[in-house]
Amino acid sequence: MATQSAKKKAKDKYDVSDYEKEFLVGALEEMMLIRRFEEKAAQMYGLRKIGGFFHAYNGQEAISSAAVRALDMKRDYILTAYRDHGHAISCGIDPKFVMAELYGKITGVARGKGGSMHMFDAEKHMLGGNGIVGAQIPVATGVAFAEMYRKKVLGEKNSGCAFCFFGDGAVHQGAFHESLNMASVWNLPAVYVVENNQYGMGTAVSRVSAVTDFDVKAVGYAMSGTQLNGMDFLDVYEGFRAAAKEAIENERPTLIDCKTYRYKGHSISDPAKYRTKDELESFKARDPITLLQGRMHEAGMITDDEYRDIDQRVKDEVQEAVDFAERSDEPALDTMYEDIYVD
Amino acid sequence: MATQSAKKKAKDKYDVSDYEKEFLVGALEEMMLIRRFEEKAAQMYGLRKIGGFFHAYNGQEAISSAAVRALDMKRDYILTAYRDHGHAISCGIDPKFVMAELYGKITGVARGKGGSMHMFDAEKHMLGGNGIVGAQIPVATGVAFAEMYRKKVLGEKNSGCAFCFFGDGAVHQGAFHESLNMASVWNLPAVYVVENNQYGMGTAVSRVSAVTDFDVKAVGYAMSGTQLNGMDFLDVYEGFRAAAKEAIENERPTLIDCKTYRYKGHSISDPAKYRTKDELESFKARDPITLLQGRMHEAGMITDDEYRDIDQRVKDEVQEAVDFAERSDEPALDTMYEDIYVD
Amino acid sequence: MAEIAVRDALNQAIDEEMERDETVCIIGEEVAEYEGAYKVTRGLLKKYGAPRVQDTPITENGFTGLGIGAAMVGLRPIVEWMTFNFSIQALDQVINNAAKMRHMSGGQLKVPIVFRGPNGPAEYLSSQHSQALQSVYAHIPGLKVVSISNAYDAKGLLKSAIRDDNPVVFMEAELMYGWKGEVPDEEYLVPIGEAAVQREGDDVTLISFGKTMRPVHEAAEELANQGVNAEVIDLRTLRPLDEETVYASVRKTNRAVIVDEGWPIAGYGSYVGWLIGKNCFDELDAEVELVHSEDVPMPYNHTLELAVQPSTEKVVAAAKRVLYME
Amino acid sequence: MAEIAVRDALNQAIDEEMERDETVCIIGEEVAEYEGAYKVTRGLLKKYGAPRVQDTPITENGFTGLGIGAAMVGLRPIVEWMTFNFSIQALDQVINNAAKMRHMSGGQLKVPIVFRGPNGPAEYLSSQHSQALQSVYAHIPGLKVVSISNAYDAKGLLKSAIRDDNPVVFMEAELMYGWKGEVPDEEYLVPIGEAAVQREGDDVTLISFGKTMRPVHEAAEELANQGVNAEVIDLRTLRPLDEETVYASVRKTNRAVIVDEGWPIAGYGSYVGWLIGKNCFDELDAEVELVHSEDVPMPYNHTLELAVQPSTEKVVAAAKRVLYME
Ligand SMILES: Cc1ncc(C[n+]2csc(CCOP(=O)(O)OP(=O)(O)O)c2C)c(N)n1
Ligand SMILES: Cc1ncc(C[n+]2csc(CCOP(=O)(O)OP(=O)(O)O)c2C)c(N)n1
Ligand SMILES: [Mg+2]
Ligand SMILES: [Mg+2]
Repeated sequence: MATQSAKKKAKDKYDVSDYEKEFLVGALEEMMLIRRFEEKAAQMYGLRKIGGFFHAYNGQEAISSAAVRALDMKRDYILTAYRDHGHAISCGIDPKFVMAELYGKITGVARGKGGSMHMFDAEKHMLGGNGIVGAQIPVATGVAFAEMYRKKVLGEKNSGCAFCFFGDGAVHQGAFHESLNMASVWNLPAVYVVENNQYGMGTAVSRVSAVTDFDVKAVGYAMSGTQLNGMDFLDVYEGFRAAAKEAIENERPTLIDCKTYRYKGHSISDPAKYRTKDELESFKARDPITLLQGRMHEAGMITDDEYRDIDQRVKDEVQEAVDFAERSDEPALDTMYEDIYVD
Repeated sequence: MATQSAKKKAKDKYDVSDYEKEFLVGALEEMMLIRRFEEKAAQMYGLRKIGGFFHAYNGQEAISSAAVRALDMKRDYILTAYRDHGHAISCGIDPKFVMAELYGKITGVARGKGGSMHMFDAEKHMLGGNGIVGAQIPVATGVAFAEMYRKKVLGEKNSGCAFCFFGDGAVHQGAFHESLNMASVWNLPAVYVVENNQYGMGTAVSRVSAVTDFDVKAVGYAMSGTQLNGMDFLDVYEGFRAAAKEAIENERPTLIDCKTYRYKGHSISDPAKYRTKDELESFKARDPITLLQGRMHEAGMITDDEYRDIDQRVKDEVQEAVDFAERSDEPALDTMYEDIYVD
Repeated sequence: MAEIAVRDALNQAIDEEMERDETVCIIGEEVAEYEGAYKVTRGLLKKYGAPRVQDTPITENGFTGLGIGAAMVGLRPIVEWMTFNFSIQALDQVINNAAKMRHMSGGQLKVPIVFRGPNGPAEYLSSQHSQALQSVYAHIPGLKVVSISNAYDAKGLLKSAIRDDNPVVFMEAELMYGWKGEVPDEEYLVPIGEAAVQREGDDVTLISFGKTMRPVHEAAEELANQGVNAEVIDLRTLRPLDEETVYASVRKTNRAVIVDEGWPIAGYGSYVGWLIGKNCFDELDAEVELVHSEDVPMPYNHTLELAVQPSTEKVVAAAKRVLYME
Repeated sequence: MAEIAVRDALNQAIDEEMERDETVCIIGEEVAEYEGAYKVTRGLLKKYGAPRVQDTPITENGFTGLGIGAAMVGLRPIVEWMTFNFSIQALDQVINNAAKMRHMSGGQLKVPIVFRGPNGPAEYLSSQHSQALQSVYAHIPGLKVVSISNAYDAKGLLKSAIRDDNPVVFMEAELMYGWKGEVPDEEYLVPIGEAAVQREGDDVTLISFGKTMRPVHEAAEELANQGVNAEVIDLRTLRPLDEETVYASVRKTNRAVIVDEGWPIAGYGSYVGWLIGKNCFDELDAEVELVHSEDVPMPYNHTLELAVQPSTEKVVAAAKRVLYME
């Protein structure tokens, strides 16, 4: 069974009315955009427009949407695993380019080289998109090292931090252990976020992990560890803000166990028979989009009409993305020799 | 600076007079044998009879000597790193065969194939002797897995445990993290012993580790962690006994931070300029051999004559080992193709 | 004889050996409850339970090393790597422990273990997930390396690998799991270390192993249509290589084309090419051709992805080059 | 021109590049306070301080990946592997991240990083510590791979590697650090990708790289004594290989011997052997010989250890074989 440690309901922690409407609407729209994007892309996959692995972000949208708002993406960086469409869109990559990448078109973010698992935008500080479980953790630690270096050696005033996302399955990888120790010893501005969606493929956390709350692992690295409710945008947002501050101002890394859930199977071909319908429904009942919208509604910050408008807008945007991808060209054959070496 | 957490003096914890004389004399003699062996072998190295890396065990003798006494070596296993002469001798390998291996002779434990870093005796359950930092940790975990399997699947009554030794530098390796998690999830009879001699080559623990007491890392794997005074034979012995019991009877792994010190440089070619003479002397003042002998003396369990006799005996044994190694043959050239595959 | 898929042939091999020998077990990610990412272990958990069929955390280095340790003290573990791409994380354990343990211990220990899973590209998976790593493993003394191309060999070679007292790296392919072939009803073994001449001919020798045996056989058909009799050799075992079968054929045909879906530089295919050049120097009527994957990380786009790999057309063209037919 | 040791040539290269460019840094085990296990980084901590010269925990995978991340956002790290044997633990980061990052990002990112340290056997170190891993690295597209054999190239090539915008695997050798050679006082670079003809001759081409250039030159001397003029080529860069220099020589001598201290199967040497066979087919008067290390894990015993490796005698014998002098 999925674990969810008893925790004061986040609802009581943060009050939507303390935030600006525009800010919340922006977040809500982004989460809806990601949700619609994943739904549409899955459809296109069904039509064989897209192939290979496809790991949907449905259910986890609050996390990437909160991250980019807690960070200054001109300065800070995001790195994640193969479940990366949400992070790409949150980082501000036009869904057109993400969809075109899924189509393997030359207009895709990675020119059709990367596909679903490898969304990158160097300028927007979205550094992938890594298909090897846990392999982005040392890399993100290196980005944090460079930010520390920029500050200490190059004397730059506006150095940032690196947010590294990975799954509950990745925590056990040696790369995690090696990285967190270095980050702690060297006081790197790194934030390690477990998107603890309760499963690594078909395996429930408790079947492969000695602990189910990962923040306890922080003790072994003498860093602070926290737990966040990944279904609650505001809880995640405030938690990430605090961690970013800790990283940049106090020069200390943090480990965050962000409890969430993935609605779809591990990848598009997984029927997810290893979990009960009840379990799925219990999480859907706490859906991050419904939750935020509901609270905003309660607080009189959004009307039903406004919500419908947003939904229409994101649907249109996603349809445009599909049209763009459809219209785009395949890469020419000789592009296979490109993008390998810098001359 | 080397750290040594404040701890109730082990002296007060266990009283030599609670143990049989024979038992203590055996342990003392073994530690003295290891010490004399290392001294002699280092001499022979100086005469270029031995080459390559040579990692001496001086100062850490209490650990391997306590281990084999806390364990039932017919049933249990020991695996360690390249600093393995002590473990080999404690496991009961005749020093002749250890010395001959250092000489690269065909009579060596590994027929001259392994050298200093690779002492093995399959029958005596000494499984190496691994030169890659941390690489024996998953292997030892596999030995523990097999013992669990013997009990659970094969229904064997007398299954044992695996004691895995490694240095403070190895703790940070991913292999450590991956192994401890598996051992905990699967309730493996494994005991992980950090021979925390305060340095990994020229690097003091605190320069590369976020924590200096490694038992705290046990929390992240939901296993118990303890700290032992590696200079005190009885503290180590009782601690290892408890851990072996926990492994075999309670089917739970343990992580042990065993504080010790190496008197020599990392390897024979290391002048060890990175530490102070004072530091070295402060540890020598707590020398495990002197400590045990002193307490036995105080308790009237050993006379000066007896001690001198033992010393003479181990000196003779070590000299015999040298003579044996000198007398032994080099391996024939075509043995290079042997010991690779089982036909 | 039943027609079964490679997946089921592998499953039968594991099942029969687990039945036969209680020390045989299988560990890996998703091998138990999920019955394997590619369903090779279907039904085994139900039949044998844990820990004989053991799901692991996603820690390739850790559970590979664990398998090695277990093998050193009497078990015969099969370690499933979900794909060989992830086995790179476990290479230290394979190269430094599995392959050297017997040597370092002066012949005292043995490590009877099988490392198996799909190797090589599948479809639409981009560069981290599409690597054919046979050359890396074949390079290492102390290992045996097997690569299957059909259901019959899948079963017979896997059974031999499980019974072998040495570490065996056993390479399958995702796209091959559904391939059907005849498999005898009675028990049989295919010995490690023997290549198979799968088609006889005397104009040119086509040599390959693993998944690319398909385009090789198609090329042989196509060449036959053009009046060329190709001999087709499936190496089946890369280490130890059955050199004599290769040389005997080349001495007959005087021409050789090797097909290796890996990269060319320091690749297994180029090694075989050099061997033939050295050992059949006087008998060769043309240079030895090698059809390999392009020397690039695999692109996601499917058209590029296919163009990167060996194909029937490329094999035919290479054969015609060594026959001076162009 | 000063005569300096390879160790000092490398040290100068790092020092000069760190001086020239503040984004150049060096990380690895014992590189700072201990000044390098083999003293290549002597004096650098004192001059540049941490984190420009940064000691790391013993976590090859972690700090190699860290270097890659730092390179992706603007630093130019040099990662020192204490020896290449330990780099096997870091292979996942090198193969799956360093070599593919540019590709996976569709050309957006670059990874200007150097991975360097001693490769190949030293003395009395047994099998885990005596591996020559050039073939594994040379196999991987996305990397550049350099192997030095003298002080001049050590300095000139390392400076080029540090300035290169691609990941460069840079191979030295423990036994080579004390070798002395002339190095210009003024600044110079040796370009990556160019082989060097170090001795001219027209009877046979001897091709090698790295530490085995020594026995190769000794063999050329010995052959000269026997009336044979050997041409000697140091490949210097294994990826990309300077094929033309090799072919031009073989087309002149019609005979080739390759010397590679790695294992033979799927080795770099056999690749060069196949390439020559293919591209100089009509010009070859004999098979291409390869002198390699025996296909065994390295034994500790020194006599065996030497017998396993290429030697002057083995090179001479191979040259005489292709010259039909025996
Ligand atoms: C090293 C490695 N091993 C195995 C895989 C195959 N694999 C891909 S995703 C996955 C599960 C990861 O689970 P988790 O970390 O919880 O992330 P989630 O998919 O839930 O987001 C596995 C086993 C891989 N990509 N890399
Ligand atoms: C993976 C790996 N990296 C580096 C080395 C080189 N090396 C050998 S011993 C050692 C220090 C290990 O220190 P520690 O674990 O504390 O053990 P100790 O030597 O103190 O017993 C290093 C860095 C190695 N053998 N393996
Ligand atoms: Mg998960
Ligand atoms: Mg130590």
